[in-house]
Amino acid sequence: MEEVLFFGAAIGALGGAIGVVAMRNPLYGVLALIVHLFSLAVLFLLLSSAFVAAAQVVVYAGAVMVLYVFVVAYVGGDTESAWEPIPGQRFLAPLMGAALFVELAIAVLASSLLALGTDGPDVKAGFGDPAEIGRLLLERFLLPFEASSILLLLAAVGAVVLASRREVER
Amino acid sequence: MNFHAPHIDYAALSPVIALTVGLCIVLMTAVSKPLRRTAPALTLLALATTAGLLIWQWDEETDLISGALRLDGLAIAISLIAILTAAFAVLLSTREPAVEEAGSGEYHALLLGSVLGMVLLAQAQNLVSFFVAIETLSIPLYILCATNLRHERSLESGLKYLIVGSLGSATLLYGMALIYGGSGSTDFAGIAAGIGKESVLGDPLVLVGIGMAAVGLAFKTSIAPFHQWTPDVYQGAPTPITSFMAVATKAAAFAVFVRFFDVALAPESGDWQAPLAVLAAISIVVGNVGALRQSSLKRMLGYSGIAQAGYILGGLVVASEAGVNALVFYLAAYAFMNLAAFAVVVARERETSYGDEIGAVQGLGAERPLLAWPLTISMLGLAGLPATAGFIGKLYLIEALVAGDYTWLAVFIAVGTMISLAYYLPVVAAMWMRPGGEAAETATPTPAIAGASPEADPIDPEAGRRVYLVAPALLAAAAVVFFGIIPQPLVEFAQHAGSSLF
Amino acid sequence: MSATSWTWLVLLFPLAGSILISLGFRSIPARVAGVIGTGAIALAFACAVAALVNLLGQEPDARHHASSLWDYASAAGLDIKLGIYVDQLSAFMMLVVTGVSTLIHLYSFGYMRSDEGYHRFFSYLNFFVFSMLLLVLAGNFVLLTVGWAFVGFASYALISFWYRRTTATEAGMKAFVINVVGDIGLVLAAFLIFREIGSFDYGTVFAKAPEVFQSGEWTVTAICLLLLVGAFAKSAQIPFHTWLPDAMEGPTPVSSLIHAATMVTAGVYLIARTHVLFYLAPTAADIAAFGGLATLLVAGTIALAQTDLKRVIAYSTMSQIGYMIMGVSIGAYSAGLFHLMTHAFFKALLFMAAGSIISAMANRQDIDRMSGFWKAMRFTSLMLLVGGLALAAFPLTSGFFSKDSILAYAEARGGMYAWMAIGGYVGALLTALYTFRLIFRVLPGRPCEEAQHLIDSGELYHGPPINPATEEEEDTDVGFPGAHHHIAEQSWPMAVAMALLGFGALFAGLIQVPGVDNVLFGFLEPAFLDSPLAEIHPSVGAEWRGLAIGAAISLIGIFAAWVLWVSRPQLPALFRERLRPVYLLCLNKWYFDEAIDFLVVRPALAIGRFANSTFERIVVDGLITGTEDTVGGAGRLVRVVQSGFVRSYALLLLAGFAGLALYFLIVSS
Amino acid sequence: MTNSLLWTPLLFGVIGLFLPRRAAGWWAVLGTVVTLGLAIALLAGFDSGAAGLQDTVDVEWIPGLGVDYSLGIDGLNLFLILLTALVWTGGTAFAAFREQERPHLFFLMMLLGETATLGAFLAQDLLLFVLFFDLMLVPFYFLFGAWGSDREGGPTASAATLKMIVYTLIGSLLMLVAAIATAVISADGGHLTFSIAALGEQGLGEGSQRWIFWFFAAAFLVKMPAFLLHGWMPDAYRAAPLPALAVFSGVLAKVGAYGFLRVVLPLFPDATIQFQEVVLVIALASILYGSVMAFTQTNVRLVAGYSSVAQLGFITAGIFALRADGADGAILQMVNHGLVVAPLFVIVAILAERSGTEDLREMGGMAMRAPVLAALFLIVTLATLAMPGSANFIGEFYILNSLFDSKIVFACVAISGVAMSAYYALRLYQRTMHNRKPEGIESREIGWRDGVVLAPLVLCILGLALYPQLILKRTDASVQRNVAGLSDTTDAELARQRGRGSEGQSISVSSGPSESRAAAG
Amino acid sequence: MNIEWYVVLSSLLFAIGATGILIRRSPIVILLCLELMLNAGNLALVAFSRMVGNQEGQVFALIVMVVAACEVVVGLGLIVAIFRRKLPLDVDELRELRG
Repeated sequence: MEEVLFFGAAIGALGGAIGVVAMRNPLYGVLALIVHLFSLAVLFLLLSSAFVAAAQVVVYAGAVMVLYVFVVAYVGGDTESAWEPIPGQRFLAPLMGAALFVELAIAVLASSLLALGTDGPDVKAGFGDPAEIGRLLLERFLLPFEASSILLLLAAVGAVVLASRREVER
Repeated sequence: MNFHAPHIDYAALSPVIALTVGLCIVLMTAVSKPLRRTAPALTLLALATTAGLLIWQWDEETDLISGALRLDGLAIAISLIAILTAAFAVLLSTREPAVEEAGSGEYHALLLGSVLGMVLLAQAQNLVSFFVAIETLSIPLYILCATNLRHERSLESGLKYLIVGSLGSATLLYGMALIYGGSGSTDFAGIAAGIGKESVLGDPLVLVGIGMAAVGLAFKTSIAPFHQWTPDVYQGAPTPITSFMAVATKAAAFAVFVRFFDVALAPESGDWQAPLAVLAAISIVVGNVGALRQSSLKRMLGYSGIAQAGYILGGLVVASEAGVNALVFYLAAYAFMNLAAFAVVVARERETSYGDEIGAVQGLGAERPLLAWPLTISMLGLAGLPATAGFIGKLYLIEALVAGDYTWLAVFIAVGTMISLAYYLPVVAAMWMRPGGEAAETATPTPAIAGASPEADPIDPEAGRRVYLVAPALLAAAAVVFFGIIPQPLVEFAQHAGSSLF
Repeated sequence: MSATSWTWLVLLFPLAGSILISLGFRSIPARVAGVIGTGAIALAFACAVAALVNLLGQEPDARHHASSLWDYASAAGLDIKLGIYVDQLSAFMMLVVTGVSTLIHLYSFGYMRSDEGYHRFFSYLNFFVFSMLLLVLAGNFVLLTVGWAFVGFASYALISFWYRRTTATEAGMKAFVINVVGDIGLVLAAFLIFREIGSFDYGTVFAKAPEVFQSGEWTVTAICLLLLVGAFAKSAQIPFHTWLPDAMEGPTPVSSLIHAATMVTAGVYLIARTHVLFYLAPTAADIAAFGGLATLLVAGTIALAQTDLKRVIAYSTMSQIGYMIMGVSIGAYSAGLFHLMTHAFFKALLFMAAGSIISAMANRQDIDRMSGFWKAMRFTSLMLLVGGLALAAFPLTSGFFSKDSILAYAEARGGMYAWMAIGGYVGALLTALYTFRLIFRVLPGRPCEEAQHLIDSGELYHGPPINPATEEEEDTDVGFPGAHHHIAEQSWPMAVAMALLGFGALFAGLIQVPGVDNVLFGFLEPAFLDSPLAEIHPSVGAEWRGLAIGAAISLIGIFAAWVLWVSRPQLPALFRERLRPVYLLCLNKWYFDEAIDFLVVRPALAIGRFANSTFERIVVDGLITGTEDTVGGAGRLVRVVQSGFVRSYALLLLAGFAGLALYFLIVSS
Repeated sequence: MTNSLLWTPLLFGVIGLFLPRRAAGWWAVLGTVVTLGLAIALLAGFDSGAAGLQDTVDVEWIPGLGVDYSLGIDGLNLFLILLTALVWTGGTAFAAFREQERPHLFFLMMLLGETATLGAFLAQDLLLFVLFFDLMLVPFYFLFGAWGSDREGGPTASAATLKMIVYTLIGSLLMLVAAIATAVISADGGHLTFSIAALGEQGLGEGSQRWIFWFFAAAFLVKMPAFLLHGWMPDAYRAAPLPALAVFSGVLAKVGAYGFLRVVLPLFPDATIQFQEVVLVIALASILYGSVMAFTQTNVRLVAGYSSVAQLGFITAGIFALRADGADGAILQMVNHGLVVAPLFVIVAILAERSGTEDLREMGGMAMRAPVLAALFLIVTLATLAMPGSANFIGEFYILNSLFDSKIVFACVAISGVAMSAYYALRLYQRTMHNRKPEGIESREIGWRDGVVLAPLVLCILGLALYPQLILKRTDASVQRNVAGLSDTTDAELARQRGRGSEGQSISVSSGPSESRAAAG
Repeated sequence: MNIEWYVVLSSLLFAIGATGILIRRSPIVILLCLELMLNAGNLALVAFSRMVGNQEGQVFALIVMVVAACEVVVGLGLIVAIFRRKLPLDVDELRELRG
C-alpha cells in the first residue's frame, strides 16, 4: 500500500517538476508546480509529518500559487522562444543537472548511515502532529519563528516598494 | 499537554530587540511625508542604541533562547562592524535618488532589517536560525539593490542577485539538510557531536552537505567561483547600498562561516581545510586579475572585494584562534578602507557626470583634497602598503597562515597583492598625477548619460563639500591610518572575538 | 730636519702650488701664477737636494727611512698607511723629477704665456709633478697605485688641455684608459702580494719576500707580470704604447715633461723598486727585458718613417725607455737609472727645441714642410743639435755613456743577454739614423716659407689656426693656439731652461765615466745590494770596448743619415719604392692601433650596443611584458566569463559545487 | 636620540603643510638640516670600538603580533644614516631653490621619504624593517609620478612609476612573508619575536633558510637593482624629477645592500654560504652589464643609472665575499656611491637646464665659461670611476681584495668593471664638458644656489678621500661581529696562506666563528 | 519504504530544479524552479527528520516554506517592476552589467 502511494506521489512530483522545467508557457508551469506540490504533500504524509503536509497544501498550493497566477496574468504569460543565446549552455545545463543528481545520489547511496536503509525508527503517536510542531516552534525554535515573521514583513514591504506605482516627489 | 516557555535572557537579547523595535518605528514613519524626514535620524538612533547595547554586553558569552543564538565576542565584534557600516550607509544615502524612489521609511526599514539579519547571523548557532538569519539579511538587500527603479541597471542587479542568491540559499539549504541527516541535530553543538561519531566521520553524505553549505556561504562572501554576481550587483546597486553590501554582508557571512565551520564542522576540518584553501587561492587570482583595467570604480571595488574575500578566507582555513583573530581584524580594516572609498565615489557620482567611472576622480587631488586623501589612503590600504590598517591586516593573516602551515597561501596573498597594485595605484595616479581638466577628454561618460535620458540623475555640484559625505570619508580614512600606526586596540578587539570560539 | 721631513716638504710644495693656483684662478694674475708654479717646484727641488745632503750624511747602508702621517685605511687586517719610503732610489728619482720639472716650468712660463688657460696649465703641471713625486716616494703599494693613477690622470688633463680639440680629448681618453689598465695590473699585483705576504708595506714585503717565495715560484712570477702590466702601460712599452704618440696632442711643454722626462720613466722606477721580486721571478724579468728590446727596435723603425716632428721624438722616447726597461730588468739597475737621468735631460731639451720650432711654424709639425731653421733660429737649432747628438749617443755626450753602460752590463752578464746587447746596438744605429734624419730635414737647406718670414720680418709667421692632425679649424676660445707663439730666441725663460738642459745633455755623462769616476753608481748601488745581480760589474776594459763600438755605431748612423737626407736626397724615395711593405709597416706604426681597435675596442662597443638594443629590449623588458601579458590575459578571460548572463553565472556556481562535491566524494571513499 | 632623528623629518613635513607656499620649501630644508645635525650628533656620540648596538630604543608596538618598535645604530648603519641625512639635505635644498608646483605635497613626500629610509636603516626589528622598506616606495611613487616628466614615445610618468612600484614590491611582499616565516618558524610555537638580534641567536633550520633566503634576496636585488631585475630602472629614471632621483638612487638603492648585511648574513648563514656563488654571479653580471650599458648609453641619467647598477654589483660582491674586509669595503662603498651619485644627478639637472637636453650626443663644450662647475663635475667623475686616491678606490680595493682572497676568479672578472667604469665616467664628463660646443647650448657658470647644494657634497667626497679610515674605523667592529659566523672557512685557508707571511695581523677576522656557527646551525 | 528512496527522489528534484534555472529564461519560470529546489530541500529535511526520529527537520521545513514565500513575493515584485519599466521579461536581455 505504502509503496503504491510512494511511487504514485513520486511520479507526480517528478512529472510536476519536469512540467515546470519543460512547459513553454509560464502558466502551465505554474499549474505543473501545483501538481508537484500536492504530490510532495502526499510524500510528507507518508513520512508521518501531517502538519507540514497541511501547511504545504495551504501555504503553497493555496496562497503562493495564486500569487503566481496573478502575476502571470498581469505580465502576460507569453511563451519564450527556444533560441539559446549563451553558447554551450544548452549542452552544459542538462549535463550539470545530471552531474548534480549523480553526485548527490552517490553521496546518499554510498553513505554508511545505516538508518538510511530503514524506514526510520518507530515513532510515538503524534509525531509530526500540529501539537508537537507547535510546541517545538514555541520552545526550541521560538527565535526562528519570530524572525521569519519579521522576514515576511520585510518581504511585504519590499514587494510594495518594488511593485507600487508611486509618484517620486522631487 | 504541558508547554515550557523557553528562558529568555533579555539583557543579552536586547540588541536584537532594539533593532527590531527600531525597524518597526522607522517603518511607521513611512506613513506621512513629514515623518519620513525623520527616518534617517531614527535609523541612526536605532543603530546607535544597538551598538551601545552590544558594547554593554561586551564580555557576555551565553546561549540565547534555548540555543538558537549565541552572544559572544565574535558575534558582538561582527555585529558592531555591520552596524558601523550601516550607519555609514545611512549617511551616504542622504539625498540618494534611490531613497526618494523607495521612500525613506521603507528604504531605511529594509536597511535595518538587513542589519537585523546580520546581527542574528553573527549569533546564530542553529541551522534554522542560521537559515532564517541569512535570508533576513539577503531579501532586503535584493530589494534595496533594485530600489533605484528608474535605472535599468539597478533592476537588473536586483534580479540577478535574487536569482543567483536564491540558488545559493537553495544549495545551502540542501547542504544543511544533508548535515542534519548525517548528524541528526540542527544546532551546532549537536552537529559537532553527531558528525564527530566514528561511524559518521568522513561519510560522503555529510561531506557533500558540507560542500553545499560551503558553496552557499562562499556565495555570500563572494568567493570565486561563486563570485560572479558580485561585480554586476555592486555596479548596478545604488552606491550606498553597494558599500553596505560590500562590507557588512561579507562580515556577517564570514562570522557564520567561521562559527559553522570552526565549531560545528570542526571534526571534519581535516577534510574541508584544503578545498577551502584552494577556493581562497582561486578568488585571490580571479579577483585581482578581474579588477585590472576596469573603468568603473564600483566594479573594480567589486572585484577587489572578491580578492579580499580570498585573503580573509585564509584566516578561516587555518581553523585556529590566530586565524579567526586575523579574519576579524582584516574585516574591520577592510570595512574602514572600503567605506572611505565608497564615500568618495558617492560624492563624485553626484558631483560629476561621470558616474562611478574612474574619470570622475581625475584631478581630484587639486580640486578636492578632502576627498582625494581618503580615497588615496583607502587605495593604499587595500593595496596593503605600510602605515595603513591594510598592511597590519595582511601581516596578521600571513602570520596565522604560516603558523597554520599554509605558507603557500600566504605567498598567494603576496602575489595577489602585487597584482592588486596595478589597479589600485592608477586610481591614485588619476587623482594626483593628471590635471582635472584632462578628465573631460579622457574619461568615457557612463551609459547612464549616453543612454536613456530619464535615467540621468540630478547633478549636485556641491556634493564634494557635503559634510555627510566628506565626514564619513575622512573618518574612515583616519581610522585606516590610525590602526595602521597603532593597531593594538584593533588587535585586542579581534582577539576578543577569536578567543570566544576556542 | 730628517730626510723624511724634507721629503714630505718635497711632496707638499707642488701640491700646495697646484691648489693655490686653482683656487685663485680668478684673483691671481697670470704671471704670478706662473711664478708660483715654477717657484713651488724649485722649492721642491731645493728640499730634494736638502734631503739628499741629509742622506749623504748617513752610512750608505742606513740610507733608507720610512715615515707615515696617518692610518689611511687600515681595517680587517689590511695595513694601509699614508707613508713614504726614502732611500737612494727614491732620492735619485725625486731629484731628477723636481730638477727637470723646474726647468720645464720655467720653459712653460715663457712658452704658454699667451695661452688663455695659463692658470689651469700651471695648476695641472704642479699637480702632475706632485703625482710623480707621490709615485716615487710612496711607502706602500696602495699609495704607489694612488700616485700611479694620479700621474695617469694628470697626463690625461694635460693631453686634453685644449679640450675643444676632439683629437686632444680622444688622445687624453686613450692615455687615461690604457693607464687604468696599468693601474689594474698594479692593483692585482698588490692583492696577490697581500694574499701571500699579508702586507702592502714596502719594508715588510721586501724583507719577507725572499723567505716567502722560492725563486721562480708561479705566485711571484704572476706578481711580477702584473707589475709589468703597470710598468709597460706607463712607460709606453709594446703593446701598451699606443697612447704615447697620440699624447703629442698636448702643448709641447707637456710632451717634454710627461712624455719624456718623468711619467714614462715610472715603469723603470717600478721595476727598479721591486727588483727583489723580479730577481725571484727570472722568467718575468726576462719577459720584461725582451719587451724593452722589442720596443726599442720597433719604435726605432717607426720613428724612421714618421713625418710629424713631435711624434718622431715621441717614438725615440719609447725606444730609449726600452733601453732602460731592458737595463733594470736584466739587473743593470744603476745603469738603467743613469740612462733615465741623461735621457730626461736631452729628451726634454729636444722637445723644447721642437716646441720652439713648432711655434715658428705656426703650429705646423710636419717635417716635410720644414727646412733652413739653422738660419732662422740659431739658438734653437743649436739646442736641437745638442739634444740630437746626446740622443744619438755621440761620443762623450751624456747619452753616450749611459746607453753603453747598459749594453756593457748586458754583455757582461753574457748568455742571451749578450745577444740583447747586440740588439741594443742595432737600436743605437736606428736612433742615430732617425735623429739625424730629423735634424738634417729641419736645420740645413733653404729656409721654408715660415722660416723666411721670420728672417725677413723678425716676427713669427701667423697661419690660420688649423689642427695639424685633422686639418680642421681650431676652436680658439679655449686658448689654443695662443694669440702669439713664443720661441726661445724671444723669451728668456725658455732660453735659460734650454741652455741649462743643454749643458746637462752634453756633460751629465761625465759623472759616471768608466774607470774615471763612479759618483752615481756609488750612490745608487747600496739600494740594490739585496739583489745578487747588482754584484755583476763589467770590467773597465769591457766598458771601454763597448763605448768604442757605441761611438762607431753612432758615427756610422749619423753619416748614413747625412748620405740619405743631405747628399743623396733621392735615395729615401728609392728605398720606399723597394721596401714598400716594410715602409708601410713602419709608416702605420706596425698597425698596433688597428689591432687593438679590432681586438678590444670594437668588441666591447659591439657588446654594449647589443646589450643596449637587443638584450635589454628582449630579455629584460621581456620579463616584464611577459608577466604583464599573462596577467592581463587572465584578466581578459575573467571578464569574458563575466558575460552578464545570469544563467551562466548559475552554471558556474553549480559547476563549482559539482567540483567541490566531486572532491569530497573522492576524499570520503 | 635615534627616535627624534627618525621622526624629525616627518614632523617638519606635516607642519609644513600649514605654511604658505613659498615657505614650504625652506621649512623642509630646515627639517633636513636639523636631521643632519642629529645624525652628526649621533656620530659624535658613537663609540668606535663597540660592536653592539648603541642608542637603542625598544618598546612593544603590537604585542599581539610580537612586533616591537626597536631602533638602534651600530657600525653597519651609522654612516648610511649620515649619508641619508646629508643627501636628503642636498636634494631638498636643490628642490627648494626651484619653483615646484604643489610644493606642500612635494616636500611632505620628500620628508616622508627621508623618515621611511632612516627607519629602514635604524630598524632592529625585522618586521619594522620590512615595514619601512615598503613605506619608502610610497612617497617616491608620488614624487616620480606626480612631478615626473612624461616621455613622448615612451610611457607616462605615472605608468613608469607604477612599473617601478609593482616591480620593487614584488620583492618586498615576498620578503614580508619570508620575514614572518622566519619569526614564526624560529619561534616554533614559543614566544614570537621579530627582533633581529634574537632571531639571529635562535637560528633557523637549513631547509627553511633556503627559500627564505631567496625571498629576501629577491627584495634586495630588485631594489638595487641587480642584473636582469633592473627592468623598472630605465623608464623610472627617465621619468623621475631630478631632486627626487638624486636621493632615490643616492640612498634607496643602498637599503637593499644594507639588508643583506643586516638581515640575510646573520639570520640565514647556512643559506648564505650555500648560495654565495650564485649571488656572486649575479653581482658580476650586474657589474659587467651595468658598465657595458653605461658606455653605450646616450641619455645622461641612464649613464648614471647603469653605472649605479655596476657599483651596486661591486657592493654585493663585497658583501658576499663573506669576509670582514669585503663587508667593510661594501659599507664604505655604499656611502661613497651615495655621495657620488647624488651630486651627479644634481649636475645632470644643471647641465640639462643649460643645454635643454639630456642626450650626450647633443651636449659638449660646457667647461668653457664654467670652470667651477667643470671642476666639481670632474671631482665627482673621478670619484665615480674610483680613481685611486678617492675613498671609492679604497672601497673597491677592500671589496676586490676580499673577493680575491675568497673567490679569486670572481675578483679577476670583477676588476674589469673598473676599467670600463673609467671609460664611461670619463666619457660622460668629456661629452658634456669638453669637445666642440653645439649651437644653442650655453656654457654658464653654476649659480651660488647650486653651488651651495653641490659644494658640501663634493667636500665630503674630498674629505673621505683623504681619510676613509673615518668610516672603516667605526664599521670594522660591527662588521667583524656580523660576518664572524660566515667567514671561518674562508679565513682558515687564508690563515694558512698568510701564515707563510706575517704573524696573523691579517686574521683578526675569524673571531670565534665556531660558536656563532653552532648557534646559527 | 526506505528513507533512501525519499532522499534520492529529493536529490533528483533538486537537480531538475537546478537544470530548470540553467535553461529557462523567463524570470517567472526561474522562480518556479527555485521553488522546486527549495521543496527538494524540504523533502530531504522531512525525510531525515523521519529517519532520525526528531521533528526539528519538520520545523525547519516549515520555516523554509515561509522563506520561500518571501523570496517569491520579492521576486514577483521585481518582475512587476521590470515589466513596469517596459523591460523584456527575459533574463538574457538584462545584461547591461558585464565584463
